[in-house]
Amino acid sequence: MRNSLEPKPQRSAALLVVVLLILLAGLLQWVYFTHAATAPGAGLTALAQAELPRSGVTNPVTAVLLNYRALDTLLELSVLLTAMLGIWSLGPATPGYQQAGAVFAGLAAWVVPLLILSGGYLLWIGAKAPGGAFQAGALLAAAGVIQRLGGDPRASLPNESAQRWLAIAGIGIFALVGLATLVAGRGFLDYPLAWAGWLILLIETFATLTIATLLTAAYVGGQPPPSQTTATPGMHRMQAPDRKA
Amino acid sequence: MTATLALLIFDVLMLLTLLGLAVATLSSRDPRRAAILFIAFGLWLSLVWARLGAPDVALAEAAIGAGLGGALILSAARRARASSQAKARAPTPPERTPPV
Amino acid sequence: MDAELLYASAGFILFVLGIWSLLLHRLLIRKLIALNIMGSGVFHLLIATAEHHGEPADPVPHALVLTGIVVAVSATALALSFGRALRGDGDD
Amino acid sequence: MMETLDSLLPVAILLSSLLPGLAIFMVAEDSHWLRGLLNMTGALVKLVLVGMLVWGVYHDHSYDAELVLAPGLSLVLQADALSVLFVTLSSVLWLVTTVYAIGYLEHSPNRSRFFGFFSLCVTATIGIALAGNLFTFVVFYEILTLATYPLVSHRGTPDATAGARAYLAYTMTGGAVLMIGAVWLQTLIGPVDFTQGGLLAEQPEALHGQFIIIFVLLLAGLGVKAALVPLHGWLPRSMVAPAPVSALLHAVAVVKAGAFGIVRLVYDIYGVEFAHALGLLTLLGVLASVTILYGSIMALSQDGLKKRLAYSTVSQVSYIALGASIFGPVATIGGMVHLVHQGIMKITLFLCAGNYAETLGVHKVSEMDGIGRRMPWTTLAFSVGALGMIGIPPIAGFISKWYLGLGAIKADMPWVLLVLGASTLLNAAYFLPILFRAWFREPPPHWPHEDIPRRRLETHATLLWPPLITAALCLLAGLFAAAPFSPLEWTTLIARREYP
Amino acid sequence: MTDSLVLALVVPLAGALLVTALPAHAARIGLFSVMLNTLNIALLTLGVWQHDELQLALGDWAPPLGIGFVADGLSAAMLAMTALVSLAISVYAGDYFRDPARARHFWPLWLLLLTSLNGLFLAADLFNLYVNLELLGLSAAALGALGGQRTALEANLRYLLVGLLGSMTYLLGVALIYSGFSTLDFAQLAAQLARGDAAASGLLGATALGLMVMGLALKAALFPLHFWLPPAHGSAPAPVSAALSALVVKAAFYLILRLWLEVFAPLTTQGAANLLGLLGAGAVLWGSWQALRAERLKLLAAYSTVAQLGYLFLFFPILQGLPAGETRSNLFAAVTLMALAHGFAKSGLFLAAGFVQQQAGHDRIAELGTTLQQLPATTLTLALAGTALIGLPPSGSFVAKWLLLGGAMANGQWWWVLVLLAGTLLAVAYVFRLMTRAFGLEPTPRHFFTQARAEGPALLLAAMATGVLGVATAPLWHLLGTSGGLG
Repeated sequence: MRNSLEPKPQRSAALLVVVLLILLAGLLQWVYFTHAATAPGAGLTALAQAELPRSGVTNPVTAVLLNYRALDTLLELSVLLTAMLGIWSLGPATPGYQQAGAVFAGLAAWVVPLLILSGGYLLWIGAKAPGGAFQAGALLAAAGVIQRLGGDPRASLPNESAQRWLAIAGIGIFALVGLATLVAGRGFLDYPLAWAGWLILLIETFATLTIATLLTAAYVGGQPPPSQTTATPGMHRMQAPDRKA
Repeated sequence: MTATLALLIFDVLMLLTLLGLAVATLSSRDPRRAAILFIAFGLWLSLVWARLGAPDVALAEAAIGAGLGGALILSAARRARASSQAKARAPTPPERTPPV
Repeated sequence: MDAELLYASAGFILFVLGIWSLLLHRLLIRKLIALNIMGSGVFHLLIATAEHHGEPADPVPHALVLTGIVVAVSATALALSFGRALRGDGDD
Repeated sequence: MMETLDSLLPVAILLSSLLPGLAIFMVAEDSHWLRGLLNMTGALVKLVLVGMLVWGVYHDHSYDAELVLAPGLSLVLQADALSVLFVTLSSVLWLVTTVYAIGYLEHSPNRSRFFGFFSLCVTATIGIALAGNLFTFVVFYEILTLATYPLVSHRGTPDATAGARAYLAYTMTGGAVLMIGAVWLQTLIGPVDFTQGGLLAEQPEALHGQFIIIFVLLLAGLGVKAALVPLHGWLPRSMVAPAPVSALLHAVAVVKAGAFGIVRLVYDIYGVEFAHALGLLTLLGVLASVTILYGSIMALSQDGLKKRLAYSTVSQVSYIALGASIFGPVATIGGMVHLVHQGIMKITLFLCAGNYAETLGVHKVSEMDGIGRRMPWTTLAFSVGALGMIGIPPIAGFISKWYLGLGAIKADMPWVLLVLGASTLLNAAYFLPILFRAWFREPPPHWPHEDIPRRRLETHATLLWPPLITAALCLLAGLFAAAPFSPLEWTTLIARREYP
Repeated sequence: MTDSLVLALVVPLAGALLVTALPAHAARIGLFSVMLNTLNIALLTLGVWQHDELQLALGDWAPPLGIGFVADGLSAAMLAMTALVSLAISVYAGDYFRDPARARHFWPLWLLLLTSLNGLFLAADLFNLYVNLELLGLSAAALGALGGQRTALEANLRYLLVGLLGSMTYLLGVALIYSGFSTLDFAQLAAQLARGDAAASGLLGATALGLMVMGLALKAALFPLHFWLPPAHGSAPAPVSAALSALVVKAAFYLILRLWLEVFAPLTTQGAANLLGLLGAGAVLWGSWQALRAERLKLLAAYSTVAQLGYLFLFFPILQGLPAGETRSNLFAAVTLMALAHGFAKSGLFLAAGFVQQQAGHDRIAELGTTLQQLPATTLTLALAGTALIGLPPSGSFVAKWLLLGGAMANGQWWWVLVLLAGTLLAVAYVFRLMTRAFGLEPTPRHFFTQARAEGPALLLAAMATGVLGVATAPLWHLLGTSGGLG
C-alpha cells in the first residue's frame, strides 16, 4: 500500500491536533446548547405540511426532494454521474476477484429478484410513505453488487453505450420535465398540480434506473472494457454465476 | 417520569453504542476490519435515525451509506489486502500511525 | 437534560472524531472512512435538529441528509478509484 | 461636433503609434515593406496630428479626452502648452529615429518585435506628455517601463540581459514608490489633476508634513527615470541596447519622461510657490546640482563613446530639474527649453555614435582618431551636438544655460552659477578631446570593423540624414530662438502662464 | 429574462448529458454547448445590466421552502468571466484533446464543472451551494487527473480529499444555521441576522460563518491551507489547470466574499477581517516567494495563484474598516475587478504554458529560452498575463491595486501597503525570471502565430486581463450598481 499522502505526523503535532479538536468540539457544543436553550429554530415542518397538498405527493420528504428542493436532487444526480465519469476516466474496470461457490450462487438467485421487487415497491410507495428513488435505486444496485460478488464481472450491467444512456436517463428526464414546464410558461420544474404526482413518479422511475446504474458502475469501478460486448441490455438479467473468471 | 427516564437511558445507550462503534472503526488498523466496523456503524446509525423519526433517511443510510458505501470500502480493503499479500516481500506497508 | 441535545452532541463528537482520524491516519481507506464518519456527524446533527418532541419531524433536513448521503457515497467511490489507479498494478 | 473632434485629437495622436505598433507584432518577419509602411505611416500621421494640436493650443483651444474608470479615477488626456512641447519633441524625434532604425537594423534579427515595442514606447511617451492627471501619468509611466524593457534587452547577449535586468530593477522599484506617493496624495486631496499653478497651496496646513513626504516619494519615483544621483545606476548599464534605442531612451522617452514628471510635479501639482514655501525646491536644486557635477565627472573617464554620452545625459538632464528648482520665470524657461534642446542635441550625438559603430566598428573614444576625414558629415553633426552641449553660441544649448544662469541670479542663488560654470568646463573637458581627435589626428590604416564601404555617401543614406537633420535643428533652435513657435518662445508662453 | 438563470444551469448540464451519451461527438457537442452557454450568459448579464438584479424561485416555491436564484452585479460579472474563459478554454481544449479517447473523458466532466460554477454564482441557498461545491470538487479532481501520471493522481486525490474536508466543514456550518434560523436562503438569513434578536443566535451565526469560511478557505487555497494547490494545478492538463486556477478557486473565494459582506455582514468584526487579511498577506509573500523559486513554468503559475488569492483576501480588512460610501463601493468593485483580471490572466498564462510544454516537451523554466523565442504570440501572452499578475498598467489588476492602496491609506491601515509593495516587487522578479529567457540569441521566428487555434485563445484571454480590463472598467462599475458619478 502506497496510498499515504503525507509524511508521518509528529507526535507533538498529533497532540496539538487532538487538543484543538477537543476545543472545537467544546466550542460547538457550547454554542449549540446556548442557542438551543434560548432561541431554538422552529424548523419548516409546518410550512412543508401546509404546502403538501400542492406538491403532488403525500410523503413530505419526497415532496422536498422532488418538488420544493428538486434542484438539489437534480444536481445530486449530476454529482453521482460525475463520480462515475471520473471513475471511468481513471482506467478500465478490473475483473471480479472472486469465484462464487454454489451456495452463494443459489443464494444470489434467490436474493436478487427479491431486491428488484422490493426496489420497485419502494419506488412506488415513495410518494406516500418512506421510500423513493434513492432507496429503490440502491436496492437495484445491491442486486448488481451481488451479481458481481457472484462472479459476473460486469454486475449485470449492459454494454457501455446502453450504460451511458441509462446513466443520463434520470437526469435527462428530470431536466426535460423542467424545460417542458418552462416552455409551458410555468417556470423550471414548476409542475401543474394535476400532473405533479405523475411527473414526479416519471422522474423517480428514471432516476431509479440511473441511480442503480451509476451506483453499480461505481462499484464495478472502471470503464467497461470495449472488447467485451454482451448484447443483452437491461438490468434485470439473470446470469449464470458459475463462470470461471 | 420513569418512562421518560427509561427512554433517556435508552437514548444514551444507543448513542454510546454509536460512538463506541465510531471509535472502534476509526481506530482499527486493519482496513478490512475497519470497513466491516464501518458497515456496522452505518447500520446502527440508521437505527438511531429511525428512532429520531426519520425512516426515509434511515432506509437510505442503510442501503446507500452503510450498504453500498460499505461494500465499496470493503471491496477496496480486500483488494488492498490481496495486493499487499501478493507483494509479500515488499517492506512493511506504511500503515502504522502514531498512537495518539 | 434533553434527549435532542444529547443527539446533537453526538453529531459534534462524530464530526470531530472524523477530523482527528482524517488528519492523523495516512491510509486512504481509513481517511475515507473518517470523512464518511465526519459526514455522518453532520447528517446526524441535521436529523437531531429536525426532531421536535413528538411533533412530526421536519422533512427538510431529512431531504438534505438524503442528498448528502448520495453525495458522500459518490465522493467515496471516486476517491477509491483514485486509490486503485494509483496502485495501478492490476489488483489480483 | 467640434468638441468631439477636439477630444478625439489627443486620442488619435496616441493611437497613431499604438495601432501600428500592435499591427507590427503580427507582421511576418520577412515583410519589410509592410512593416516599414506601417512605421512610416504612423510616424507621419502623428506628425500631422501634432501639427494640428500645436496650432490649436497656440490659439487657446483646449483638448480634453476623459475615460472614467471608476468614480474619482479616470484616464485624462489633455493638451496644455507644456505637454505640446514634449509631444512635439517626441513625435519629431520618433520620425527621425524610425528612419534611422530601419536603416540601422537592416539584416538584424527580431525586427517585428523591435519595431512593435518601439512604437509602444513612443505611445507611452506621448501618453505621459498628454496625461491630464497624476493617475494617467503613472499609467503611462509604467507602460513606458514595460515597453522599453524588450528594447534594452533586444540584442540578447548576456550583457544586454544584465543591463535590462538592472533597468528593470531600478524602474520597477521607482514605479512602485511613485504609485504609493500618487495614491497617498489622491487619498488626501482627491483626484490630482494637473493644474497650472498647482493645487496644493489651499490645502490645510495640517497636511503639509505629509505633502513633504509625498514629494520625496514622487521625486524618488521620477528620479529613477530622470537618472538623478543616486538613482542613475541603470542608465550607463543599459547602454548595451542598439543605438536607436539609446537615442530614444536618452533624448526622448525614458529620461525625459522622468524630467518631464519632475516639471509637472513642481509646477502643476505642488505649484512652484508652494513647493518653494515648503523648502522642497532647495532639495531638488541640491540633488540636481550634485547630479550635474557627478555625471560630468564620471563622463571624463569613460573611453566607451556611448558610456561617455550616457554619463553626459545623467548630467544634462538634471539641468531641467535644476531649472524647476529655481524660483522665477527665467530659470523656468531655461529648464523647460532644455527639455527640447537636450533632446535634439543628445539624439544627434547618439545617432552619430551609432553611425561610427555601424559603419566602421568604432565604439571607443580612443579609436576615433581622424574619423572626421572618413566620415565628415557625421562628424560635423557630432560636433554641432557636442558644442551645443558645452554651451557654445549660437547652438541651442547655449540658450538653456544662459536662461538658467540669468534665472539663478534673479532668484539670488549665485551658487547655481558655480555649478553651471563647473559643469560647462567639465563638458568641454570631455567633449573637446573627442572633437580634436576626430578632426585633427591622423586616421589609422584600418578601422576596427569597416562594414559599410564608402561609396557616394560616407554611409547609408538612412543613417546619415537623421543626425544631419537633428543637428540642423540644434542650430535652428539656437539661431531662431526668438522666432514664433521656437522652443524658447513656447516655453516663454508656459512660464508666463505659470507666473501670472 | 429570469429564464436565463435556469438556462445557465440547464444548458451546460444538457451538454454534459449529451456528451456522455454520445462520446463519439464529444468535441463538437461540447464546444456547441459552451457557445450556447456564453450566449445565455450574455443575455443574463444584459438582464442584470438593465434590472440591477434578477431573481427566481425555483419551481415557484418561495424560500425558505424552495431554492432561490439571484443574479446581481457580482454574480453576473463572475458568470461573464466564467463564460468567456470557458469558451476560450474549450476552443483550446478541442486542439489539446485531439485524441478521441481523452476527449470523451474531458468533455462531460468539463461541462459538469461549468454547470457547477454557474450554479455556484447563482444559488442564493446555502445547501444548494453545498451540492454545487461537491459537484465542482469531484469534477475538478477528476479533470485534474486526466493526464494520468502518478504525480497528477496523487495531487488530485489529495485535492479531492481536501475538498471533501472543506465541504464537510462548510456543511456543518450550514447545519448550524438551519438549526438556528430555519432557513437556508441568503436574503432571509441576512434579514434575521440584521434584526439580531438574541445574542445567542449571533453567536451561533458567527460560529457557523467561521466553519463555512474555514471550509471555503480550504477550497480557495488561502494560506496556509494552500498546500494542495500547487501540485494539483501544476500537474493537471493545461486547459484544466487554466480552469482550476482561474475559475474553481475563484468560486470558493466568491462565496466567502458574498457570505462575509452580504449575508453575515452584521456578525463580522474588524478583528476577524484582519485575520483574513493577515492570511492573505502571508499568501502574497509566501506564494510569490515560492513562485520565484519554482523550477517549472506550471508550478510558477500555480504558486502565483496562491499569491493572487492572497491579494483578494487583503481587501477584507480594508472593506471592513470603511464606512459605506464611494471609497468602499469603489473597493468592492476593485476586488471584483481583481478577481476577474486574475481569472483572465491566469487562464491565459496556463494555456500558453501548456502550449510551451507541448512544443518544448517539458516546462523547466531554465531550458525554455529557445522555445519561447520561437513562439512570439505565446511569449506575448505570457508577458501580458505577467503584467496583470504584477499589477502593472494597462491591466485590470493595476486599477484594482490602485484602489486597494487608496483604501488602505484612507483607513490608516498602512501595513498592507508594505505587503503590496513587497508582493509587487516579488511578482516582477518571478515574471521577469521567465521573460528574460525570451530575449536570447536564437534565430528569429518567421511568423507571429505557430498554431493559431492553441495560441489565439490564450492571447485573447491575456489581452482581456491586460488591455481591456485596464481601460474598460466603467461597465463593471455599472454592473455592480456602484456607478456613483458615472452615467
